[in-house]
Amino acid sequence: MTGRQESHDEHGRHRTWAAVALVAGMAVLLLLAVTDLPREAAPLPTVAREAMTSALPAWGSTEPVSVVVYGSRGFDTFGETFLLLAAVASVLLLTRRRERRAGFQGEEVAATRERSEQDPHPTSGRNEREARAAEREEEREDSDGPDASWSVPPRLPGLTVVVQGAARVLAPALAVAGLYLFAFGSSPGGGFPAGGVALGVLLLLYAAFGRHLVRQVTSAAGVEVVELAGAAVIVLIAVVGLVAEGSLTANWLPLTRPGGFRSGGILQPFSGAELVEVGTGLVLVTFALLDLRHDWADDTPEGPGREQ
Amino acid sequence: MTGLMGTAALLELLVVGVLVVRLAAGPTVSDRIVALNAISTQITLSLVCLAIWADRSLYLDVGLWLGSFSYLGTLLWARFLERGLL
Amino acid sequence: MRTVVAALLVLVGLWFSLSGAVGVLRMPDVYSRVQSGTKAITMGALPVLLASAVATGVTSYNTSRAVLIGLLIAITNPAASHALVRAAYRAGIPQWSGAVRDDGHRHEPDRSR
Amino acid sequence: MSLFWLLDYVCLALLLACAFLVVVLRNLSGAVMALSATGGLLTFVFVLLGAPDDAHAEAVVGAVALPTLYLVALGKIRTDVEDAGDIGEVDAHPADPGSGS
Amino acid sequence: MIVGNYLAAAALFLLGLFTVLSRRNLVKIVMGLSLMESSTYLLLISMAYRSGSTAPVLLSPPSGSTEQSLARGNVADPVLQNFCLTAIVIGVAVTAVFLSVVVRVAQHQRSTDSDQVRGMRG
Repeated sequence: MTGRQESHDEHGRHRTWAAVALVAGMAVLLLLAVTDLPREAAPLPTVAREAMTSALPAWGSTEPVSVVVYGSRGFDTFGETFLLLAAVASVLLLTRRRERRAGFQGEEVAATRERSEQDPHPTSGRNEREARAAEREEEREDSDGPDASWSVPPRLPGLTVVVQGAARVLAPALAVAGLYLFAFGSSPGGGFPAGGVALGVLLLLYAAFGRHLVRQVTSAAGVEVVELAGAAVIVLIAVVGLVAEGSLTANWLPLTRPGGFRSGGILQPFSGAELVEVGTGLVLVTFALLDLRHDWADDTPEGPGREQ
Repeated sequence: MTGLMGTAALLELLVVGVLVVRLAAGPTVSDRIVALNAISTQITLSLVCLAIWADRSLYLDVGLWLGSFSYLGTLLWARFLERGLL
Repeated sequence: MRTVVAALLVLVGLWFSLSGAVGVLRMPDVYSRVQSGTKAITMGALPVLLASAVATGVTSYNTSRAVLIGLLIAITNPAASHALVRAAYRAGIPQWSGAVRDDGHRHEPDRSR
Repeated sequence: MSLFWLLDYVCLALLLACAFLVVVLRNLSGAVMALSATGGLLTFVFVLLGAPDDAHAEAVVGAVALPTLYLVALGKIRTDVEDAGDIGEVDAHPADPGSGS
Repeated sequence: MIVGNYLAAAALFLLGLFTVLSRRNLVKIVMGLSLMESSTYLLLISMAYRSGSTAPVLLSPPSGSTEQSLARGNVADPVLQNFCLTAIVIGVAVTAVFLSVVVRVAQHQRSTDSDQVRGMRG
């Protein structure tokens, strides 16, 4: 054991030296590149100047960053949203549970068809159906129940009453403040941080009260539908802009007095869709990782992490 | 007045320097969590002072978020510490 | 006048913050470090927030935010420290060798809650 | 040097110190905490340089999202890796004799 | 003076690169990637700064200026800040993908040591 450790250390030292050499080379490159960047005395680029001066008259919003994110560079944000969607899809794919492939796929359907061909008028259907329902229920509880894994300390539903009290005060306040962050796009904020706040509220409830409280809200099947609905709203906004104004992410909503909820035209609905997208994406990713189980049982036939 | 608040922001940041030593040295995870929580509080305070120094009340909102999220972070850490997984 | 009051409040807050940080650095074990990490740091926060309210006038936008931040810190810091100490005790982190009492075991039946 | 740059450089120094901790701490939980502290200090730099939007996003990410993801991953890994010397609650090389568990 | 920020961003990037290259623990490698992401954010925001500028938000302007004067005045670059916002969100998503890969690798190989994982290849 120690010999192996030493050889590893030897190897590690080589690796460190190689890393130092590479990092030193990179440092020289970066030093040359970084000292050549524009400094703080340079004038603002034309694009930035244009974004600053057109935010108030053309978009009716007092927040140029939101104008750039959802307005002038809306198409980029659109693409970035779908990058997020792709990341969420890959995490869900990586963390999915093993499908039950014990039998032949579609066995049940075929059996039912065959049975109905042989016996078109089943009489003992009721009992059998109840039994099957009970079995399914049991199966579901089995797979969804508390983690009966080894080496895991006993799971309590939540933390203590003090923490729960503080969470009761804080969770609604955080939720309202998150909505404010999205709704008043005239102040810094918008869909991205508000989506993060949505994750924060759910995590606060999860940490203080336990999984059962948020199980309904964070089930992948439901949240995915909401996420795709958010993506659909973004596409809809863009397509309506294309049809009505002739370009994607053109403003087709009436402008109102800046500073209010409806100021900024399409910025607000776009921001709301981003909120849904980012919030559900982060929630899906986090809770998918949280629900991830062991399911490659093949390489440890009698290992304790084996499922079923 | 404004110089006062800027100096206060700087001094609060210097307090963070003391806490980073505990973050580096803390023999157990709990020590580090204590240091991390205190660091978040100090940065929040520093942001409050900075907002007044820079004369933008918008910056106060960031301090508000940082303060509330530091609680959430500590809670998650405590949960992790208590049961070995989140 | 206002500047002097704000300066004094900031000084008080900084003193408490610094002593809290030094306490976190120098105390012998986790449980005592939490003491200074909660009480002194919270006490260091409140005067500075008060100073920020005083500096810009009590009716300004800053005051409402400062009050909000103060309330938040006053509620959450103790709760967080409570959760932390409980978790540390359960995780079996030992007390300082000079500690004279350990009342925690009396509450151990709570574990089955 | 004006107060602004003093604030900036002090914060950057702390940021680099925390980033260095991320690299050198053997205890993975400690490294995650240093990463979280890096996020907080980065939030301060963002506000200082006049980017409150990014500061909002970074505050959420640095204080909640990243630690959560890392903690979940550490919790999952801990039950699987046998030589998990540096995932545990105490440093692999106990420096303080009063802290071994 | 802002060049100090650029140098700090470069140093942060190099620290992340060093972690990725020299550490064997896969979780540490992901942390190095997070540090490199952070350095990108820092560089973008530093490049957005102009001397004496304030935030490019027209709400509640500093005393002595109006919304219009602020729009033409000395502000930080909003376009680069927007890039940074995008980068932050993508960074979290990418970190989540990396971490789920690492957890799967750890479950499969019973190790997070990159040497051992590579040794068991094929």
